[in-house]
Amino acid sequence: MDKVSLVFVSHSADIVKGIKSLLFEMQPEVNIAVAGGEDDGGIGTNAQAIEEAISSVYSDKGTVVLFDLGSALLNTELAIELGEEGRKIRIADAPILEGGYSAVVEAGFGSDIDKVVEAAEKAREMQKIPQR
Amino acid sequence: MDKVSLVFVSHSADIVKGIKSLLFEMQPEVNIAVAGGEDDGGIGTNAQAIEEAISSVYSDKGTVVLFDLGSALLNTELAIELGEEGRKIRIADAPILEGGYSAVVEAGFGSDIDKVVEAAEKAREMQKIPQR
Amino acid sequence: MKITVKEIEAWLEAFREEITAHKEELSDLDQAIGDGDHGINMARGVKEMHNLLETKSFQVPGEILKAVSMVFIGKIGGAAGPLYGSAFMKMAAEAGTKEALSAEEFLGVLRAGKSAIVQRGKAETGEKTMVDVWLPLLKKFEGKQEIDWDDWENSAEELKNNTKEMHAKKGRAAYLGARSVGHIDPGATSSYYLFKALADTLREGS
Amino acid sequence: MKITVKEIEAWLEAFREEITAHKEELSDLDQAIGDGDHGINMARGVKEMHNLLETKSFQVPGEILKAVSMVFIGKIGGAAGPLYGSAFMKMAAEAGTKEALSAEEFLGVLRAGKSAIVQRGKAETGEKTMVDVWLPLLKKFEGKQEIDWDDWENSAEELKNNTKEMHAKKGRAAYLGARSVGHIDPGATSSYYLFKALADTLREGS
Ligand SMILES: Nc1ncnc2c1ncn2[C@@H]1O[C@H](COP(=O)(O)OP(=O)(O)O)[C@@H](O)[C@H]1O
Ligand SMILES: Nc1ncnc2c1ncn2[C@@H]1O[C@H](COP(=O)(O)OP(=O)(O)O)[C@@H](O)[C@H]1O
Ligand SMILES: [Mg+2]
Ligand SMILES: [Mg+2]
Ligand SMILES: [Mg+2]
Ligand SMILES: [Mg+2]
Repeated sequence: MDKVSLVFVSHSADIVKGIKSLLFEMQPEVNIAVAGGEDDGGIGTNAQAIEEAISSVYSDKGTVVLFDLGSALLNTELAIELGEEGRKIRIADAPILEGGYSAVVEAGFGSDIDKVVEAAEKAREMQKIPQR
Repeated sequence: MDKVSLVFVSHSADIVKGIKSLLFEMQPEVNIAVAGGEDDGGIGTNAQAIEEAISSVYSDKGTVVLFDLGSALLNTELAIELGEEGRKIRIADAPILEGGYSAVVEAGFGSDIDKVVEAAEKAREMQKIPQR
Repeated sequence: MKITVKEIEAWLEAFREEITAHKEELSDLDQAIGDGDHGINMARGVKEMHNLLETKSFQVPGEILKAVSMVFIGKIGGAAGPLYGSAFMKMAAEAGTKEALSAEEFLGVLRAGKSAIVQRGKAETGEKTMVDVWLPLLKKFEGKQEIDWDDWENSAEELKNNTKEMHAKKGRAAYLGARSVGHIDPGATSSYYLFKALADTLREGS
Repeated sequence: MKITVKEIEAWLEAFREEITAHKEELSDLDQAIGDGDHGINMARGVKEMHNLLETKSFQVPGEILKAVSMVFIGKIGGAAGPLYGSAFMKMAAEAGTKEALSAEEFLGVLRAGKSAIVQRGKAETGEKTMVDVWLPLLKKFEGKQEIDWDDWENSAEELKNNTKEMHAKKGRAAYLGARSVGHIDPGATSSYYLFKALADTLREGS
């Protein structure tokens, strides 16, 4: 794999399923895995599911994780600790959908992991409504 | 209705379905409607569906719309023009999920539409990963 | 030259043929700098428009333009749907209930469409969108009583080709930043086919 | 006082009883400043823990703590899952393979749990979370060879009650800003039950 991969972690399985199809249309060449909802399908996140998602798309070029809310972050950090040590995994401090969109475009260029994280985090500042 | 209502517009039906369940858990007293995907279920948005979503939850206190990407904005603006004139509808320049989360909390307090839009737009600046 | 329901129908039918013939080209252009669906989107819209034109009959140009705008809004999807939809809606309003439009009046109708696109999408020229065809083309022919349709078509083609060197600032392609340079804009291309179809229709008809 | 597998099992079983008895209280507290699931989350976790304790037998405290950490990580959910899960994981590491722990050693184990919660959640005291029980409670009893379990329980209770006047800065309640004031934190409350269960277990056993 010559591209940074992406993992989306949300409290809802539907949200990450939708994000994945949205981004696939934009850039099918970036590997994307998702973890959403608790293991009974309820609203929440699950560290083991996140770890599996990361491992399923991890490549030497690295993996960037985007998450929705605070407790998804706690479980993502825990998932990273539960998994193999020394992997290149970064969590982006970015809006999950907007950041994910910018990240998939940047990853599609073959950019390195720092650039992909930067693209995701810059999405914060992007004006969504143009002023005229 | 004594609370501002919210409408979520996304290119994906799954995304807005998930956002709605996430927010319902947090604040069941705010009316939320969604419009996601094209009318054949594909990735995209549809102005008529957006208009219907807005009308289904519109109240005199006003409705705030959150959207995912540019073309959802175009269709939302068109939807507002297609609908009844003179309604209090505002589009928030905010990340759809994070902004929506802040907006539902603010709307839950019974705040006015300006406050709800402001809460949504402030979500941009919120640090999602606390620095220690 | 008088433009009535007949000319509008012929124009829109020619537009459908152009889109259908160039569906893949449009999607390929969109693949390079967007999500690859512009051909599919436009083809879906013009197919539904064709069904409409086959099944309904219209009295005045404004009536067709209005009905087509609703089809485009409902069926094209993507960014192009609300943009073409809004354009045709404003064109219908500008055409009003007139039965026949002079060339000058018709140019006014098209300019109303252009204004709707600009108002809807907030794009300026040079931002690599369909605006880069609509705006300068209609500016060039503004006030003309007679239109040289070869000039019109060539101008439209040149304008859409000019988008190749532009750095996208609006729409999905804007996410590519500088990497959008080197690709012709798909929406500018579908708009070129709209204007080419018009030239072909009115050139023959003249 | 020596803490072995027997005491740990009794403590965790007492914790389960507290959570089960106060499931609604915990969810109601969470309803006021969160999403209303803390009681459900905790009850799910301790139920699964109970199944584990029933079906498996353990040699040393560290072994139970480790197994329970995996249950909490997998089953509690929400923010509390990774927090309690991380706490028990670090407690297991600190307990190591020792068969029996002195009171002082056991306080060290609990402090390892506290550090894990702080490291995981990045909360400081005063931010209206479970940290407001763990951190000051363990600080107060640090270095003690003998523990007055009534004092321990009362301190824990007071600490969780103190969260009422705090303005939440972490977790879902932070979204409420100043409106979070006036409600006791649910996670601080479940942690209070954890420490109350410990007092009840070791007070009786002493
Ligand atoms: N804000 C805008 N203003 C004008 N034209 C735009 C704007 N955004 C996008 N476009 C046009 O729409 C075209 C893309 O249409 P399409 O592929 O159907 O939509 P989407 O990008 O949503 O998939 C672009 O090539 C561009 O010409
Ligand atoms: N960053 C954090 N640090 C410490 N404790 C936290 C943090 N975030 C949340 N908590 C605790 O977790 C509790 C909520 O747990 P729970 O309701 O199970 O999770 P959720 O909020 O995800 O639904 C809060 O009352 C608080 O004590
Ligand atoms: Mg497209
Ligand atoms: Mg599209
Ligand atoms: Mg909760
Ligand atoms: Mg929860």
